Amino acid sequence: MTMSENKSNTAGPDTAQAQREPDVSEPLLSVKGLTKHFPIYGGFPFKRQVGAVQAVDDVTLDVYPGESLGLVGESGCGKSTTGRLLTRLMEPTSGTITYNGQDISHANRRKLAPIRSEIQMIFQDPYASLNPRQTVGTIISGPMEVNGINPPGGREARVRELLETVGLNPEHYNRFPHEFSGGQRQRIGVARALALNPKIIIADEPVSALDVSIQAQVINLLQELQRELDIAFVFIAHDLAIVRHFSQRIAVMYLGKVVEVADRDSLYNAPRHPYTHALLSAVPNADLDADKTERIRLFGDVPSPIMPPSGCRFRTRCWKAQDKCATEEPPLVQLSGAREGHLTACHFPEAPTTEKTGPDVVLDPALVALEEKNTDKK
Amino acid sequence: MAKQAAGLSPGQLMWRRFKRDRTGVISACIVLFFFAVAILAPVISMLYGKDAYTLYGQDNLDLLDEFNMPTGGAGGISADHWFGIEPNLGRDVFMQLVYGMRTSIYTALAATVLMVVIGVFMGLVGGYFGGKIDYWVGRLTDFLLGFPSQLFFIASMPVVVAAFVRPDEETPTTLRAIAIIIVLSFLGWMGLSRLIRAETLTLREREFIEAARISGASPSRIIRKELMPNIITPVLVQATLLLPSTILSVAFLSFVGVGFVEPTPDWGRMFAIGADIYEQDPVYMLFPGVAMVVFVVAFNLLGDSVRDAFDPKSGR
Amino acid sequence: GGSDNDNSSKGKTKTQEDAAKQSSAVIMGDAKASTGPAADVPGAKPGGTMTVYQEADFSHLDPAQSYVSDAKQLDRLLQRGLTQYQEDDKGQLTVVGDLATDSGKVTDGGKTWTYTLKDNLKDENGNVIDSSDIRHTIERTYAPFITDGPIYIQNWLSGSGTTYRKALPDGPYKGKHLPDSVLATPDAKTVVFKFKDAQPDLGQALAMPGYSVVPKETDTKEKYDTDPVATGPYKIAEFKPGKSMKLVKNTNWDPATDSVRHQYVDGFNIEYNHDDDDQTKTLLADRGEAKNAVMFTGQVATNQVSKVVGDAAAMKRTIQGYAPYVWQLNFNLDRMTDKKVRDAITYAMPNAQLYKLDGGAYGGETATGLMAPTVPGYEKGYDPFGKLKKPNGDVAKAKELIKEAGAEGKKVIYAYGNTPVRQQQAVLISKRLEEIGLKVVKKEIDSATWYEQVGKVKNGLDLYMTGWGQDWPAASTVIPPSYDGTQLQDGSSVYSHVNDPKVNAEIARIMKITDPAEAQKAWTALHHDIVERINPAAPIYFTKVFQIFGSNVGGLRYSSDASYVDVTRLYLKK
Amino acid sequence: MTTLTKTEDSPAPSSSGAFLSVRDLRVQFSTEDGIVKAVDGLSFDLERGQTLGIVGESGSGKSVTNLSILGLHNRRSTQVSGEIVLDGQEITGASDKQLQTLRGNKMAMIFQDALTALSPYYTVGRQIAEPYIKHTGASKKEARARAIEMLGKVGIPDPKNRVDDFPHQFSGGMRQRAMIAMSLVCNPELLIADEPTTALDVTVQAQILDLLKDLQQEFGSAIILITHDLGVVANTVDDLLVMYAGRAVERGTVREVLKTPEHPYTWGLLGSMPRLSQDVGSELTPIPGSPPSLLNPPSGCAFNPRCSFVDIVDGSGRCVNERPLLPEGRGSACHLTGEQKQQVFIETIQPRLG
Amino acid sequence: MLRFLTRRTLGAVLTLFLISAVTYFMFFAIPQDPALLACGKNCTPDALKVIHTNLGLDQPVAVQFWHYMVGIFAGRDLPVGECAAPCFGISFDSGQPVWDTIIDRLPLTLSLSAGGLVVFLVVGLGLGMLAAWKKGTKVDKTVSSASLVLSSLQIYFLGPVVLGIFVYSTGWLDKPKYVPLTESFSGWFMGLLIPWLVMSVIFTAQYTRMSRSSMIEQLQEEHVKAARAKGMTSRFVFFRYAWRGSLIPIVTIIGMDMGALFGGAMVTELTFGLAGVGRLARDSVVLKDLPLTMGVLIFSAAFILLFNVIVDAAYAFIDPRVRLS
Ligand SMILES: Nc1ncnc2c1ncn2[C@@H]1O[C@H](COP(=O)(O)OP(=O)(O)OP(=O)(O)O)[C@@H](O)[C@H]1O
Ligand SMILES: Nc1ncnc2c1ncn2[C@@H]1O[C@H](COP(=O)(O)OP(=O)(O)OP(=O)(O)O)[C@@H](O)[C@H]1O
Ligand SMILES: [Mg+2]
Ligand SMILES: [Mg+2]
Repeated sequence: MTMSENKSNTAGPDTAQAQREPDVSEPLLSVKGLTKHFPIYGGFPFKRQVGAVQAVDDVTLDVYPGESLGLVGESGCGKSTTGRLLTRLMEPTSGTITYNGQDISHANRRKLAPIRSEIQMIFQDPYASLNPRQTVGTIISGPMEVNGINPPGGREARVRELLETVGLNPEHYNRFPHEFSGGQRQRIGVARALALNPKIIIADEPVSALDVSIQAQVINLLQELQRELDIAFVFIAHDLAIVRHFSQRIAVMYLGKVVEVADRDSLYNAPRHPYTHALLSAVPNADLDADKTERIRLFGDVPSPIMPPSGCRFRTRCWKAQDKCATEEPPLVQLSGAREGHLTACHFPEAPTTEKTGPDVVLDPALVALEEKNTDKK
Repeated sequence: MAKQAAGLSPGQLMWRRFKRDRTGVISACIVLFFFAVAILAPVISMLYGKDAYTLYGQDNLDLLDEFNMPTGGAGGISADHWFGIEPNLGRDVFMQLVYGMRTSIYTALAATVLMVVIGVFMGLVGGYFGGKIDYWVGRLTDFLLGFPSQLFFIASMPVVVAAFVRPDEETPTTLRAIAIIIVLSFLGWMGLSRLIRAETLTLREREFIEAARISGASPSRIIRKELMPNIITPVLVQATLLLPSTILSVAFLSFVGVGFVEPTPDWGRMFAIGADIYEQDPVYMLFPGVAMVVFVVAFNLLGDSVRDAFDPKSGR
Repeated sequence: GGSDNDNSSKGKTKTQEDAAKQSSAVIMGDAKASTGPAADVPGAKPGGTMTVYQEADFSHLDPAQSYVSDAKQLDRLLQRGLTQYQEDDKGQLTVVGDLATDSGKVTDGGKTWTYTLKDNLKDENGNVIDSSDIRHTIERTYAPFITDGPIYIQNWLSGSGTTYRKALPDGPYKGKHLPDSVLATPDAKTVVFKFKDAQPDLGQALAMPGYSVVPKETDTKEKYDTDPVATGPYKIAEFKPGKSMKLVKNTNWDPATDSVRHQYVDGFNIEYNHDDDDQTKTLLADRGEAKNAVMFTGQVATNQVSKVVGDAAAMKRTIQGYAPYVWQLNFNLDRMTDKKVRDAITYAMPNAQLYKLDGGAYGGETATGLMAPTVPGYEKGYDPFGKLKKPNGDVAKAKELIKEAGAEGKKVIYAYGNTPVRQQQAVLISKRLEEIGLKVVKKEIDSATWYEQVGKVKNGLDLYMTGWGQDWPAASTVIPPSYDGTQLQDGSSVYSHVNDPKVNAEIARIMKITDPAEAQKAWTALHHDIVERINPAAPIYFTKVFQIFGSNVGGLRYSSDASYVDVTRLYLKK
Repeated sequence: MTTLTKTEDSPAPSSSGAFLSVRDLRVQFSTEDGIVKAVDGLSFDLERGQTLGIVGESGSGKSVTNLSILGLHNRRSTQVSGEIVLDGQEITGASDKQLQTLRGNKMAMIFQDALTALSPYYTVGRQIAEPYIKHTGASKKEARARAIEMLGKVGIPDPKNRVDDFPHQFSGGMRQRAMIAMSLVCNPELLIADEPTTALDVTVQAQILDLLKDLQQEFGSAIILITHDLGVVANTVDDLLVMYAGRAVERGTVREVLKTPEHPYTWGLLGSMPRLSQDVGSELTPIPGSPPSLLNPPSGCAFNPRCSFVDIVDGSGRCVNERPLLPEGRGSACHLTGEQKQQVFIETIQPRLG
Repeated sequence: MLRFLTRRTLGAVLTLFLISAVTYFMFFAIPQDPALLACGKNCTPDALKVIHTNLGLDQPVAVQFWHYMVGIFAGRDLPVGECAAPCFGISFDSGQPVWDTIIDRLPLTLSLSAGGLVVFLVVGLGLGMLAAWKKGTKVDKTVSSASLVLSSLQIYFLGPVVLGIFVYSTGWLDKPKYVPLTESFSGWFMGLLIPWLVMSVIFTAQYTRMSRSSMIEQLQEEHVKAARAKGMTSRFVFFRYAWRGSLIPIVTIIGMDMGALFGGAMVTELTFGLAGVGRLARDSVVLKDLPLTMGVLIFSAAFILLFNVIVDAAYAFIDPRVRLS
């Protein structure tokens, strides 16, 4: 299978929107300025808000029908929160979520009811996401029951059908989750998400908890479903290799912000944001003979989302940071030399292509010290 | 997951694990035996040919000596009165024990059920809804935990009874039982509530709850269908451990004189009397004492076994 | 009774013979008998500290509030009044002057009583006690905060019931006093009581702890109840409510002025929180400190009686005697109007079984009438209901009577105090009542407020047991308080609500009789009348006292007055 | 370089004189469901300064192997047989006391999840200093200085102050570094790292792995690195052991195993991993079926129920009946002949890997 | 830490206030009139009225409560006597200020509880840890089953038997009685020995079970395993690593028990005829001595809450995660 190239991109350079063939399709799900702050309470005697975890801050994204948008970033950067906001498990602090032209940012449970079936989710932990006290049948038919869907032939038949679709034995209808292997459990989760014929599935790290060999099973399954049922995916993961494999477009998040969005070729071959760079270079490659790219060893951890750095949030760990980065927040724009729809938020972006071999950028003082010592010995 | 266990539901698994636990099975048998005796008390009474209220020692003056102690040593044990007869009023100890158990078990059971219901409800509500509701449920729990419970029991029992009985009426035993149940459960649910709350909090974070919410399930459906089945286990375990301690609390109330009164047979009073006259009639104390110890031990062991059975990690 | 009991015959209670003495009339002592010091107790030695076990705090320390036995026991050590009882080894009581030089000089046909104070009377602070203190003592009983003490003298001086309070609504505290026409103190040593009617029993009334002297200068009103000033041989050195009280010698007490009390031991350590069971066990074990310990109002616990009786050595350390109470099952005459039913119940009562639950033969004895053996005029063998023959009740006869009355299935409300013994008795009684065809509603009442609750006129109850004891050995302190219908009101002791014109008139008449012997005869006749014609209460049992002491305690004697051990003459052998 | 001398079924005395030599290790747990053969006849050698990687499916016995090297298994419910020789010293039969002097001193372990592996109740510094005091008899002061030194070495900024912090005050990466500092404090000659980076982000993972490598260079320790991630393996280890169902199914140098894998399970493993360099169009090839039960593992080759090459093995039912042996040195435990392996790999597997 | 403690203390005070209010309104709403008791034998409606006024019962309950609360801080001058600053009213029964009475009873209850606590903590925790250390062996089984049996006994059951055997029959020990520590140590010690032992038999069981299970749980923790991997001796691991972690649930229970005990070890005091706060409580209830009941309830509640705060502080002491968050 090959990816279709985005040929006709008419979006102007100023639009902070990645748009794909607007004539052909409107975005299925569109978020603008999505922000989620978790308040922190404290104080005495009356609790009041003393701060906020800025888990997601001003995120703007579009998801088109049938495509898969990857969402990557370090742990704690707000991927899951974004996913939860998209499914409206949480109410956004600000910003809008538009589904099929309908603003659902603050819709309540009743209002959401009609579109509930169209936005579904697959969870990270296949065991935790299945109620251990319910049979597979109950689990998968639950959403139908809630939404009053009575498929022709009855719910049970539909469940069996779904089980077959995800590659499980329909005989297992009456089994409990613990009687399945990890991969099978995740398939149950997929079947549940499919039960309502969704148009879009938010998959929050659906394979992170799985063993590599089982991971492949699930990825294949999802890919197949996407192709056959034309379901759009928001695919959250931190394994860049998997995202690359599964998603056509990828957004990179850092500390609650989207720092770079691009189609996969562009992102993996010509990342512009230093963080994307660092991320890509850190992925260990099992291919011994693959060309060694520049290795960037970042120093330190992600700053706290309670008090994120001013200006560019990456600046504290960026080797290119300058004064401007501290004062001015870089906008997410298409940089010169970037492909259409490749948006980056950086004042001092990397060159449009990665050098194939370069000196390591070592930012970790301990490593520097150790390496110096080792080279001395030699 | 082991293949052999593959076909078993969690319940079956638990049952299997439980069956293999010899202590648990024996305790369960003992507990069931006690319950059976309590339920079948009238039948036993019929077969035995005595009841709990007849004053055998008063009707037949040979049974009690001039100090109202059972004659013939050994607490008056005889073919007629297997466990002897009670000093003073001269009732049949065996029947007292059987019917006393009935009183104790029924009262304690009702109180425990009420505690569990309140505890589960409060815990679920606090844990699931979180936020303000949780805060206030938590404060209420803290507040009630601040009450000195024993003291409060004895101080409030008369108040509760007085609230129900008109001054010129006999206080029915059932009402007394109800008062005991109310008083005990009023300050007895907090532990369970905390446990359920903690359990709910972790469950709430579990993704299957989110999955249900995404499918549009209402909070009540989530609580009923998703949460409840998962907290049954800790509730069951807790309830088995709560019941024996409630029985002791009921006995305590009788001991300090605010529980059941004559002629309602009651273990608590049997203890009080037994402790009073253990020198004159040591045999009398033996039966309620042993029965209580056996029952409480068996119930505790059962609770432990149930916990072990439910906990897949507690392999031996 | 006494410590000289021989206990060869186990189970024989030695009370019948005591009763004879106990119920003999009181003698009025002369000046000689009233002059101290008191006669030595044979073998008595001074020194040592005695331990006293008590279940709970003394109900009151303010003399004017003291009425109950425990307060009385303490009062005899701490306080003195105008008169006091002197008791001989046989239990014969003599009223003697205590602060006064004699038991009182009667003039004006018994209406005027004159007392002269002895010399050298001082309270514990060294203040001299004079007639103004006596006046103060009497007048303060009118004060509103005095609610618990006796009201005999107030009634005699200023009107019956609670009307007397109007004579001096604030007591002596706002400068008002009783007029000299009622109470006069012509000089520092003389006190004159002037009554409207003859009051032959004043000497005995004044001997009640309720009229012990409260020195005027140191009266602290309400607070006096926690810190009274002593005039007797001992004073309070330390008082921890609910825990303990230490008595030490009152050095201002002059034995030469006191013909009743001794001051043998150096002091008493009174420890509370020892219930009867605990007291009995401790004293029976007789180890360490318990050797020097006594009961004041404690009794051998019912469950321990057999053990004590079975221990010959221990029995040597016990005393027995009648308590002045008749335990009787009152009929609320407002509700139990059919005498046949009352009689039936009276016949039916299993008296012996009931007192067996309350200590057996050492705790009681079948009562045949409503007058205790301690009351002068008690007739042994007076048994209108044949109780002596059928101590466990005559069910057949009772059933018959119920049938005659057509009262089968009649609902009766039986009330009882919430203590183990009463609960058990209730079981027996209700069972018996059901046996004779009545329907019983058992009503349990908080024992702490028992008398208050049954003392209400509209108590809504049918049957309830009470015990009334004499205030001094005379039927005049038994029959009128219990059966004088004119006194019936909330809180009065006319528990059976008798209000019979004939009885009322008879009481009024007898009360005016000044000759004790004649009065006694009249009371006896009235007693018969009440029991047989009205039957306001089924006699259940006469209560008895059975106490045990440490082996080192000497001077043990049952006091007919206190109906417990005589505390004035105790000493330690070693 | 690891030398692989004997077949596992005929354990010979560790004549190789390797630093760590494991021979025919068997670890069995008795559970209520039966006996779990978590490790079933495993042998390998490891030299100083070398890194041995162990990969394999979840539950294939990787952790158990290493816990039994340290002797940390529960002695009551676990039966360990076979032979583990560390620097000439037999460990399997050693008493707890002997083991205590070795643990943390000669051999040390880095646990997977540093948050649960560090005691929440004591400062990081103290936990690092403890084994140092115990094994070297250093004073508290010296130990503290050493702890600070070690923290600095593993790249904790401002170690002088952070030494008094509690684990929860450290971030995930820092905790893992502290864990490493703790295991290295006595300069252990053998370091076992059980999935040291699974819980971490890629960027932090890279830091930690680099750190391990650099530290190994400095101290010359032997390292056993357990992981699921072939990418990590490729960048870090010298030799590689592939485990399946409690047994080693393939071993060789990392290049040999990754470049010319011989065992169908290894093929499956490589095939199911997406790679950055891979063509996005190519499909992943998962291993079909599910992991075997260790209670009663499949007879013959434990992998046979999931293996798609059973049919081309000569002799019918050999895979089901006969357990393939793992040859000495480079090799795999599979009934396929060498040529078959090569052929299958070049023809069907390699193209898929891209 | 200080902030945390202040906050917790203030919270406790607030709770205490609420508890007082609830009990006050509850008990003063009793249909029975406490004045009846004080009124005595020759009680008349007039006398009753006087007593009502004296006791302040003639005012609305809310007003009474207000006076009561103010009195705690300001003291009150009641008709029945003066009541200095921490004024919890004056006992209907004894006429003493409630505060003085409680303070007077306190040393006994404190001695009883503290002594019992020491015994049952040492024995209970010791046995529990022994059982955990020897898990699965005969020692473990013996300790566990013995503690189970003992825990189902009751003080009011065991107490009289022990008294009968050791005091009344054999005279080996003295009858329990309270001698202030300041007077004589041996008197104090011997006087309370039996109650301590009986109390601890029953409490020990609970602590044994508790510490055993929490020790066993801790021993399975990853960090305990890690400590072993460092080469620390089993004993070190057991007493340092596992024990520290097992303290949290134990401290929780200790806190609850201590709060309850110090506020009146009622059953123990009743069983052994000791006059402590617990007995005071029971007596006050029996005698309808409302001010005293209130006082003791507030007092006991204060102890419970105090120990809650102490337990919280102890958590912080044991677990740095609590301390530093
Ligand atoms: N309910 C919540 N309350 C407060 N803070 C929260 C909440 N949920 C998430 N956060 C915080 O928001 C930030 C983003 O969390 P999120 O779960 O979205 O991260 P993530 O990218 O999904 O991380 P991971 O890869 O570990 O799943 C984190 O700092 C997290 O601590
Ligand atoms: N204490 C134990 N009792 C019983 N079975 C055990 C025990 N410890 C481990 N096992 C079993 O032994 C097998 C091997 O476990 P091990 O932890 O070594 O796997 P692993 O290869 O480390 O897996 P992972 O990659 O998930 O860490 C598993 O099937 C496990 O269930
Ligand atoms: Mg996430
Ligand atoms: Mg592992």
